[in-house]
Amino acid sequence: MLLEVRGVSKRFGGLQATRDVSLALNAGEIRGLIGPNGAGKTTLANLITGIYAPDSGEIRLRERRIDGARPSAIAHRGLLRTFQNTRLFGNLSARENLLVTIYAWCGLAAAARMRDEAERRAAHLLQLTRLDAVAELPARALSGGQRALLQLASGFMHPELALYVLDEPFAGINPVFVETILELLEHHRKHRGVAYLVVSHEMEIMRRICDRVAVMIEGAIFLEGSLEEIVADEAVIDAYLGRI
Amino acid sequence: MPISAGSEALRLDGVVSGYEPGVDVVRGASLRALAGAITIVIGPNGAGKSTLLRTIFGFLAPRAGTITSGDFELGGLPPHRIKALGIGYIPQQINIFPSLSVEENLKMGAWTLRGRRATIAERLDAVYDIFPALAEKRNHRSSSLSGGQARMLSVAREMMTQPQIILVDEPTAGLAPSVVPQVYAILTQARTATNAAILLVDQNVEGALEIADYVYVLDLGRVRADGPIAEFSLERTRELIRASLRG
Amino acid sequence: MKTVALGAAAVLLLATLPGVANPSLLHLLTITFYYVVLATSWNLLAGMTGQFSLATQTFAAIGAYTTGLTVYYLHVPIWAGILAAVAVSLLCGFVLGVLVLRMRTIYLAIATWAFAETVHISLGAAYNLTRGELGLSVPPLFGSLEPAPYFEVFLILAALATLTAWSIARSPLGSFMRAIKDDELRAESVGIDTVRVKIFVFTLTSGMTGLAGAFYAHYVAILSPNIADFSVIGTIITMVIVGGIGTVAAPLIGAPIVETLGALLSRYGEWDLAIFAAIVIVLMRTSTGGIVEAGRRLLSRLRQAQTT
Amino acid sequence: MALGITFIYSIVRLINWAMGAFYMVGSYLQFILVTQVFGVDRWWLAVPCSVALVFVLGALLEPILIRPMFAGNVERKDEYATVVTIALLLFMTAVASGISGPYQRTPGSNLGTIVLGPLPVSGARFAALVVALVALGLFYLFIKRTWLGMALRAAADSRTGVQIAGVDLARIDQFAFGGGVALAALAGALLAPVFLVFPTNGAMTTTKGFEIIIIGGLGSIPGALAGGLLLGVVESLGTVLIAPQYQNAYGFLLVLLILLVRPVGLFGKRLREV
Repeated sequence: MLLEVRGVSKRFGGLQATRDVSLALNAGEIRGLIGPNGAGKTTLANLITGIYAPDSGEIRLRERRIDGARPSAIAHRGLLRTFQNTRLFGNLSARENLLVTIYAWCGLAAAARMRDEAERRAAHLLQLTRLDAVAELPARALSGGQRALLQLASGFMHPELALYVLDEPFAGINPVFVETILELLEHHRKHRGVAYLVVSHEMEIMRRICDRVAVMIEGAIFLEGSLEEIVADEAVIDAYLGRI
Repeated sequence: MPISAGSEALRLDGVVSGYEPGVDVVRGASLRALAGAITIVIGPNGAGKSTLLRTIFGFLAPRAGTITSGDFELGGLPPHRIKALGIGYIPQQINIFPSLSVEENLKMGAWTLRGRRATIAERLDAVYDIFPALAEKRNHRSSSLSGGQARMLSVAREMMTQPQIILVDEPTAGLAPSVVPQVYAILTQARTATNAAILLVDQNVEGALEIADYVYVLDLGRVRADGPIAEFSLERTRELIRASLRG
Repeated sequence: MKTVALGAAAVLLLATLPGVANPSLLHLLTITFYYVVLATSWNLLAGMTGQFSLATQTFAAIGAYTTGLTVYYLHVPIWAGILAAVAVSLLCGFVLGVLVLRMRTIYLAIATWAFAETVHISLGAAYNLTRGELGLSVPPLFGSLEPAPYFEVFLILAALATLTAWSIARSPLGSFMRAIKDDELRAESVGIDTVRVKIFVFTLTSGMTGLAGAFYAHYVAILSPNIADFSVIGTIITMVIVGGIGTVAAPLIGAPIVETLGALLSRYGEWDLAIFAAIVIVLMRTSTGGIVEAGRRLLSRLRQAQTT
Repeated sequence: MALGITFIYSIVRLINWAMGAFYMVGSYLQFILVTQVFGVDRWWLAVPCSVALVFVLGALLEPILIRPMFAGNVERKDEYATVVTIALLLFMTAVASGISGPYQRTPGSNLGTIVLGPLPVSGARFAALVVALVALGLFYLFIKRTWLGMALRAAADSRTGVQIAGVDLARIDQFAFGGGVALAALAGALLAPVFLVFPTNGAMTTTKGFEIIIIGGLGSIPGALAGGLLLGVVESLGTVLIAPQYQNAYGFLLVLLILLVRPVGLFGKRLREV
């Protein structure tokens, strides 16, 4: 088992953001996470990646507890994430944005040794994402689609990437970029066994890529299954109608 | 600017807007809201419904297209000017001032009427009549309210100015089921009592359909379907949702 | 490599200056080099890492007073005093960094302000120890106050500081620092231990400043609390902003401009600071790239105006 | 002073590093008004005038210096606010010493020494305390009882919320900035006879203000009051029990202690920034 989330709850003041969420992922799996607005999807992503510490419950990555650990420590173990509103290091060049991931993983002491390897990986990813023409531009000068692509690509620089949490990776992105993103996901899944937890409302894409989908409603996992099973479930449609 | 029933209160033509440069969330939406009617906008997550309301209220400037109310072009005006034109906005997040008392929160809602003591007292009484729970706690800090009461307060606050156009974003999210009908009752009351045009974005599609007069279906920032309520039976809506979930 | 060679050539060329220049120019340049070190360390911290310290001058004072006091009271050799100065400023930087850098960025500025003013006032108040405003007499480094050798020392210090900043900026550490400045949460999510990087940079720059302060003490010979005056950090910030915040060259451009202007305006009282502050405000509102960038923009605008 | 810093921070969301300069301007205005216009006996008339003038000065400066921060054309808001207000501090201090020179002046006081129980207290100090309490009372009433005060409190809760209510946020920011610096000027005017009038006389008070804010917790008004009290007690205890010349260092040691045991301050909220 790659990721195990067991009975995780988080409360913000009066709002129960997630309640008793359990979720398990195997290596190489793509799991979709859908649900109405405010269902707690982003909160769950934040809990898994260490931005929040859960109030109760535990999270394990390859059997080892990661709940309560700092995001940098979790990232070090191969669990990375993207942010819904693309976040990049705006004043670093596109190439540097990629390099940072690998240096953060190996540490400064080993950075010099990793330099050639890092540059090679970066060049490869820049080529795959067709960002090589803008490689030396500061990231803030890139277009919205290019930025989203770069954010995603930066995670693939991690040499031991095991699980990649993607928060709305396709929102507002030009279809051409979407295809590139999907190619990247598939490539790293096939060759490295990377697993993905994808939060998205782009159902057409989710249907294409996800093995299974989890529906979150009111902070809890309501149902898990294939997208067909979920669409066939009257209770899910009720939930989307607002009938809880 | 009195608007007679059925006249056009708000009109959007080809509105484009978004937060990040280069990423449009609303991509050319056109719709209108009539006075004395509830117009609902439904659609899947990320369709741009909330962004649409934020754009109308001036938090975002439209990148293209026009937003007009009567003879006024609203695009590019700051929120306080739009409020002064008689447009109210009830945002998705519970919108109260926790360190103020319940009554002070309501008074803040009447900011544009400040100084008109009699009017404010009258409106306060009216609001307390509708929400006895708020009347009971009028001098408490609003941070002591439950989630449902806080939601009620943020709706009630916008009623203080009796706006001609009300933009409502998910008014029932997080409310106890027993309170939901009450919130809808207030909206229908505002429609008839003050002849307001109500533009409602709601996740509680079923509940919203019951009070709506006209329906727009928004998907990926554009209007996919629209029509009077008669054309949107529950069955058809379920099918629409199923189709959009299917992708 | 080309940049290093060019820099080395410039340093060698400058090193021959005492043969031809008069003492007052040498003094001016010596002080400029001192400020290059201070501005470089502030720029590493604030400009590249986004951590606003307001205590750079204070670490210089800590360095200066550490060597001054140990040499004065314990009669240790000067080099031991300077070593002690570096050790004490590193330690102070580390402790303050550990306490404050876990917090939101703004706390560093508030805490360093309080630290700076407390040290400044305490230096004056601890009259028995420091002789307060009267000044602590510190033995000069080279036996005499003849400016030429000091010029060379501070030239080397400035060159070393710039070299340090330059190699950090090009190293992975430099990209971590700029990443933290751009988006700390994302830096953490990518796997950078942001707290450690921030503490490291804060400690390093504290030591660097302490070293410069220690040499400065043995140059001015009479040490007073003025070394920790708030106007010093104002001058440092002005230099970096004028030179273009966050760039390695900022102190090299900013320090000579500000020092020279200051010297020219000194006979009119403190108006120079007012003028600098006004320049900073104008630059912040128009171009954070500093005076070079602002000039370049102005030129291109003029050129555009000509062609149309 | 800490109240002024907190007041501006909670509404405009920035630390105004130039508070000491407005304190200084307040003390100079007091000095000028007392020596040139009102005379020593009517010093209490000069106080509100000085404060009002500084309020106007702050309200005029805000749109020029601070507002660009919210107009969206400033890339790094914190960096901008910090550098600009520090530059403003240097500018005002330098202009003051350019005009008046570094001399220490005093507006004089018509109040002799008062004996309070066993302690002799200078009349000016006592008057400063009384007037400060009265002013805080008025400030409290203003904040609690007026429409504008309510809007200010509401803006501290939610900047979006007040815009939805139809409040012109730019005006609120302008008023809050003016009000905050006026509080600094009040301290400056009242303490002018005690701590004298010179270009950098605001530094110490600003430092105390920042220490109080770390002790009490950033953005908390009760924190500011409690922090002020605690700082005062610790400093006097240190002065009496250890040695008077390090009076100012005790406060900072308290700050370090607070940072060690409760980094967010006594009244600060524990919040992990996202």
